[in-house]
Amino acid sequence: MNAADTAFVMISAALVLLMTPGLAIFYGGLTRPKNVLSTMMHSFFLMGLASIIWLIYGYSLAFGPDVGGFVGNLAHFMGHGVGTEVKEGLTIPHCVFFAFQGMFVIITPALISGAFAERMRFGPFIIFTALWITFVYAPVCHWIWGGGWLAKLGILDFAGGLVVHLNCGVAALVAALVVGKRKGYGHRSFIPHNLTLTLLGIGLLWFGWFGFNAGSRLAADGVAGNAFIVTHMAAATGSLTWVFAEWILRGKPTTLGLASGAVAGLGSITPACGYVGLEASLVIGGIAGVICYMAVLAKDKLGYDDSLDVVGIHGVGGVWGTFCTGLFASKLINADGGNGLFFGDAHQLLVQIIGILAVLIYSAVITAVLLYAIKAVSGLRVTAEEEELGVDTSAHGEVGYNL
Amino acid sequence: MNAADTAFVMISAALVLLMTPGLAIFYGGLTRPKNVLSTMMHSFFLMGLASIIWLIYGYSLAFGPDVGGFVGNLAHFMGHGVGTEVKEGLTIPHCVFFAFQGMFVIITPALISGAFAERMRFGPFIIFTALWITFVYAPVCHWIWGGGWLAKLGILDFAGGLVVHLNCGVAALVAALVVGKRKGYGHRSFIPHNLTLTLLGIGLLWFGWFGFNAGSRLAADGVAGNAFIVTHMAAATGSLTWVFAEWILRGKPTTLGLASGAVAGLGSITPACGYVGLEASLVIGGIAGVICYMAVLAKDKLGYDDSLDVVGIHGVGGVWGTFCTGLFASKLINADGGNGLFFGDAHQLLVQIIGILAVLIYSAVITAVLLYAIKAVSGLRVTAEEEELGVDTSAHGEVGYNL
Amino acid sequence: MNAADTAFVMISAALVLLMTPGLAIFYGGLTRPKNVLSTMMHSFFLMGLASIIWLIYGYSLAFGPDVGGFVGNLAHFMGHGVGTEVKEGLTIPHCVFFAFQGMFVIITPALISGAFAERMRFGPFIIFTALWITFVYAPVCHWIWGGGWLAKLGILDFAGGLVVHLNCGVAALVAALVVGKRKGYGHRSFIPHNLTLTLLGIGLLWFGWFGFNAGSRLAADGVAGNAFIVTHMAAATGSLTWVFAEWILRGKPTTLGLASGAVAGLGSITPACGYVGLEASLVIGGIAGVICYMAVLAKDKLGYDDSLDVVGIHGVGGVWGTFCTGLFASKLINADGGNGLFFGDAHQLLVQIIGILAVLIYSAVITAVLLYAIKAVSGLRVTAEEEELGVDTSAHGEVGYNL
Amino acid sequence: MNKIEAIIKPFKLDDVKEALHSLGVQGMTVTEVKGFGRQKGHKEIYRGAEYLVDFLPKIKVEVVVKTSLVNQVIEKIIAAARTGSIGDGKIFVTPVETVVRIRTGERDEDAL
Amino acid sequence: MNKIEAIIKPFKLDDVKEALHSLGVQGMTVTEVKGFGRQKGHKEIYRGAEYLVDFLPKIKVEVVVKTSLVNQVIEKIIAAARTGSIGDGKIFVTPVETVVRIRTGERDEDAL
Amino acid sequence: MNKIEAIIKPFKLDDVKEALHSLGVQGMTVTEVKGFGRQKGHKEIYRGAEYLVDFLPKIKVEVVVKTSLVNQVIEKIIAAARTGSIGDGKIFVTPVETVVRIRTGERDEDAL
Ligand SMILES: Nc1ncnc2c1ncn2[C@@H]1O[C@H](COP(=O)(O)OP(=O)(O)O)[C@@H](O)[C@H]1O
Ligand SMILES: Nc1ncnc2c1ncn2[C@@H]1O[C@H](COP(=O)(O)OP(=O)(O)O)[C@@H](O)[C@H]1O
Ligand SMILES: Nc1ncnc2c1ncn2[C@@H]1O[C@H](COP(=O)(O)OP(=O)(O)O)[C@@H](O)[C@H]1O
Repeated sequence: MNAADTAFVMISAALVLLMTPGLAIFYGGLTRPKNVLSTMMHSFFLMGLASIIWLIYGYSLAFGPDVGGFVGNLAHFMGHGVGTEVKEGLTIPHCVFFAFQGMFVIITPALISGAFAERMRFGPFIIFTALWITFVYAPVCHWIWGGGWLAKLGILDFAGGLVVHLNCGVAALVAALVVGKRKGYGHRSFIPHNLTLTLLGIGLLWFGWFGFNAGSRLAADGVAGNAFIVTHMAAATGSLTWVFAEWILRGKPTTLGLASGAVAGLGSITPACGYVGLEASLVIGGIAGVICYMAVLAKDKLGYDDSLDVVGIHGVGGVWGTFCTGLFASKLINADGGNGLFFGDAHQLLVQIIGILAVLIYSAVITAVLLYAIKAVSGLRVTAEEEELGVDTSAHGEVGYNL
Repeated sequence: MNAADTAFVMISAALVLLMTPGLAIFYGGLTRPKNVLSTMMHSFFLMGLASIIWLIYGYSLAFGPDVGGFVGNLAHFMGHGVGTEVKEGLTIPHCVFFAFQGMFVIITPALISGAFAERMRFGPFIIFTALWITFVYAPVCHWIWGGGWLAKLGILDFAGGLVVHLNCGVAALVAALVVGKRKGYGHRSFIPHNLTLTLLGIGLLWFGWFGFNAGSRLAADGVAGNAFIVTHMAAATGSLTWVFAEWILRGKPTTLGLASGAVAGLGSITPACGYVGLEASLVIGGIAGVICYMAVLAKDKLGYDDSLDVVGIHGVGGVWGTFCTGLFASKLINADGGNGLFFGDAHQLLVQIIGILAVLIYSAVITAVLLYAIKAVSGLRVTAEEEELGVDTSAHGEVGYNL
Repeated sequence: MNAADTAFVMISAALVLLMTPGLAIFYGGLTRPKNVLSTMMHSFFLMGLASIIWLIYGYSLAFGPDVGGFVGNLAHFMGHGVGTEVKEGLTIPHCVFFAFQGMFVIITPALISGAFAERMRFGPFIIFTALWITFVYAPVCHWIWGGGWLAKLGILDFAGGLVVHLNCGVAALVAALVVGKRKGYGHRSFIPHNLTLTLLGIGLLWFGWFGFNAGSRLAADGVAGNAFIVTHMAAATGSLTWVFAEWILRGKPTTLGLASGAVAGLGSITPACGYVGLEASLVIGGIAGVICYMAVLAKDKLGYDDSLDVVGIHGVGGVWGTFCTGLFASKLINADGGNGLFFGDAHQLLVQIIGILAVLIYSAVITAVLLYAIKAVSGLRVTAEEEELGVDTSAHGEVGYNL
Repeated sequence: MNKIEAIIKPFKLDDVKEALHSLGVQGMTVTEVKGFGRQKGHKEIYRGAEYLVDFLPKIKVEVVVKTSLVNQVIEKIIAAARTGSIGDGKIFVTPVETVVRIRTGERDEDAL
Repeated sequence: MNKIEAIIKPFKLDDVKEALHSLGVQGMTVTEVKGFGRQKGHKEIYRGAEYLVDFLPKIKVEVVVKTSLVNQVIEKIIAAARTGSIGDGKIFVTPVETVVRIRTGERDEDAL
Repeated sequence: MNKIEAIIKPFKLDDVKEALHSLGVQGMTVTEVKGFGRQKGHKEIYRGAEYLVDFLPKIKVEVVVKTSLVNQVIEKIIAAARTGSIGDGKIFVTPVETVVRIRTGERDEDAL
């Protein structure tokens, strides 16, 4: 066991955990005040729910011994075999690996919840995310990180461009379509109620993302250091390009644009961060800031109500970053990785594209099946009256502010 | 010296420090807006006061050479002997151990302050906490962690179920009784003024608690990893069971219930985290969520005004977790620990019960003596007028919000 | 390569990054609500802008091969040579050193922005900070940490008393004078709009400062441990002395005083923390709390409008701490450091004074030149109408709160 | 001249504004208020305690018009603010003796 | 009909509500306001600066009733809102010409 | 007696307060409101969406005085609140039938 790696991964896991509260306030600030708590509740509740599922069987489905390249078996049911001894192939205790990965299963469905904020019923939300973790997150995670078929193909996804970002972005699109628009969407105004929360949220997300990306190396070495700095640079570039793009198009540079661009940069660099160098990070992050902004602008034309822009930012960013990994990856950065097209290996790009399509289709189909099934059985939305009153009060019997 | 352990404990100490601001906003969000600053001031002021006491003599009383099993002597007065060299028996510099432990002496009295929020005078608060650290915290810490009589008996308290949680919970009960109810308690409504603060607070607390619990191993190893993951799981389970309990009893799952349940789970696992495994963490955290909720409900019947439920959550959680350590501890998890009843050693449970009773009685008696003495000399409460106007303005000449 | 040091410096870098969002909300809470976002934007925008400058040429100017003791050359243009291999003379990857130092170049100009909050135009702000990083931050950093002339003289500045605090404080003074007072300054009231933000901000700053100061050791050892604990103690003492000073002078202890005193203590200990012991930290922090408070009180008499008191707190604190390093530094604490006057070396104090004067004069002159040049070309301030309406709306098209 | 005060449901504000605008009304003043009435409130739950919150968020729109317009304004407001469910709110009409425009000092109908 | 406007201390709102309710008053509208009057303000201190804050938080309760009820309502409000110390507030009574219930279009006393 | 309601620009509140004070007016009540009028609003931008915000923050000052003071009060308010640019606001004067001081039960002019 390597104590330094163990320390590093534990602290990284703590940083990733903090991203979920960070996301909760990021999202919370963007809703109307009558829905701030219900929106935050989605994220916070998953800190409980997803963790318990992870312990009972989620980890085993994702990282248990491979079954047909598709999913893990139940060898680690209830944490069986996840102890203080070093995990094979690593230098850290198995339980630390379990903990680190256990933070990713929280934030991925939490990200989706931005798509149906302000109108989803709480019961169906619980059912949906429990099923989604089981039937989407765990298998996709297995394919890529658990030794499944995409791993065998040689896919590169350092910290979750596919597993986390594209996956949640696609699910968010389906959810926005199936759950439907918020009442008044298109003619009433949906203005963020507290951007100080959102800005603090991006601060915590950016901070936690160092654990997410550098920690994914599972060791405190040069590759982790590289992941650290390219993550930072992609966030920096994404925040600037989004701001400048809207300054040009709309005449004003906004703080929400800055925060959104940072998330776009961070999401995009996620699959690439362990494989690409500094120049690539500028390209990946910088273009992410622009294309994610365009994707958000396009939403209005396409007409679905993805309340907090999960699709435009995480979905598009996830595709972009995964694709770029197939361009910019280099064994000079990480000998354990691969070479992208620009470093001579066109095959890697092909694998990345296969990965994108596979996750996109799988996540879209299963998410749709799950949501339609729940809709048929119990419905997904609060009533019109509850929506008008606010979900905080109607579902949770609380209000955010009594100032 | 082990650099990895040193890095781990330094970062853990930083995480524990962050818990106090986290607690401040957790508490601050729960008060009425006219008392948010005074409530936060209690915690923030202790970051100064408790630290200075710790440096001057607190550390020495707690960890100095043993005097009769009860308290340390003044060998470390003014940080004497606390330098950059490795502390005997550990792998980290003495000053790092001093710093880590110095964060616990801040948060423990900060937790108590929730009991008398919205009505305590600031001067008497300072006197009380200074005396409480001296006469309660330091000796109890010595008994358990400083080689005192409970340590000799073999008590298991990994990260402060007794030293921190039961200790502050009991003191809180006494304080709520001696200071008396808030004006209008029972007929006016005391509604949290800003639950977004409280939710962000639980986010920071949960994050920091990894340093609190895993860091208490003082080394980056498998036992620390175990402490890390069981802490997380207990928080997760506690948050869920509290929410489901109130969903059943009151018809609504609330965000404040979630946050409260997480704290209940975290407080309860604290003494146990270095000794118990994953299944035990579910039981400890899960039941904590329910019994702490019951304890909070009971408060209304018992009729004392513990403003922010320190007794129901930390007091009850501390007892429950310490007791469970006597049931679930296992040398398979931590060879340096002990075996609980379920692992064959009934004696350990007995020791745990002795520990609970000793801390409970000692903390209650000395806290009562201190508070009655201060009450006699200077009074404890703001005037009725000051209370009506709000303590922020009357004591601190500030208001929280000018929106 | 040392994995423990690498882990420690990466996490420290993440902590320093977090200080900028922490500063943003610290500052944001102190403005009027119509300017909260524009104030936060200054800090957040620098997370992008300063990072990109750092990558392109800033790092090279600061840490590239020395040119005449004044500045580095462009050997590291675009991150050239900054890879995963260990940096010469250190135990960590070059890219990790680059990342750690890259966080300091963000927060230093972000600190300045407090001086011209609520009235600066955004475009000129960008130009100014870009030039300031280039012509002030990078060279001063080179003088002291990059092997420049002050380093050769033997200056002691462990974590940035000169490079960060005095430097930004002097620039802030010049900026407050050149930009001019806020409309109505002196007769209207400028009351903080949300002190809960400011308190949370000091919590995050205090937390992040451990990475700033202890991380500046670039290794997880006893000296880092010493830096950690003296940082904590100086913050503690500064917060207490400021509060008691205002309690005596104005009759009330305030939360803003506590937060300000903590920053004063933290800023003052910054240059000293790797060289001085615990007693010195009490003196440095404790006196800082009082003299920075006096400096803030003096502002009203001197009549410049340094909106958020950068001069009084960081400028004065930076001078004080750097001076004290020349008094209290001791090779017993850090054999790589020096001895101050009280440990027998008057020469060290002289060097410190030279450093103070050099940075003070250089930063003042260049900042003035830059600001007057920009003022001449494009103006610095928003129009009177925009100022009345609020910079959030007029410059960014957003409002902070819609509660 | 008269002041017409309408207490309406918050989400009806835009509709009422449009309606008044279409009548040629050039100005109005809006206040966030809390209303107590036949519309029942909701329960809030904070840890142990349950509270019945019977003050509901409402918007008060105040518009001063010349007396001849009063009935039209009332009709328009009703048309815009009505949902048909309890709690739609009330309109109160009170007399106004004088109106002054601060900028110009104009008085009464000229000032509207 | 008349509108009765009472400016009261914030913590007296529940008592006033109960009192009006006991009179059979079915509705009222409440606004958070700041009052300036004989009751002295307080000092606030922010770093260097001291400010005298002389606007104090108050609650305005507005209730429209038929004229015959006005005196009873005034009595009840006084009984509920009085603490005897300065700053208890004021009651203003103004004439109301028309009342309309938006939901039904009912007018005047029927609309109350 | 009359109630004078002035809708003013927020940053003019202190000046108006001073002005009224100088007239011997002992009390007033202030409310944060949003005004819609000739003064144009501003654009806000949130990610994709642009909104025209045409409700601007204003302050409503209410002061009840004996009728003989009304004109003086109006003059003072105009003098204090006028900037000359659009949106300076309006003054409305309405009749008040009764005033009561809650603390003492005093009525009408004695209660002011
Ligand atoms: N007598 C009254 N005086 C002042 N405001 C009233 C009065 N009655 C009702 N209101 C206001 O009108 C709102 C709607 O009244 P309510 O009785 O709930 O429904 P409806 O308007 O359908 O009769 C209340 O919330 C309150 O703000
Ligand atoms: N002439 C007035 N016009 C409008 N509101 C007033 C007037 N005088 C007092 N008020 C309101 O009544 C409140 C209480 O008045 P104050 O003079 O402080 O005490 P009291 O009601 O005991 O005489 C004030 O805060 C203000 O809101
Ligand atoms: N008819 C009206 N009824 C009520 N309030 C009005 C009316 N007209 C204007 N106001 C208020 O007066 C404010 C200023 O009016 P506006 O037309 O913008 O400028 P001006 O006062 O210069 O004519 C508005 O924002 C609104 O609050």
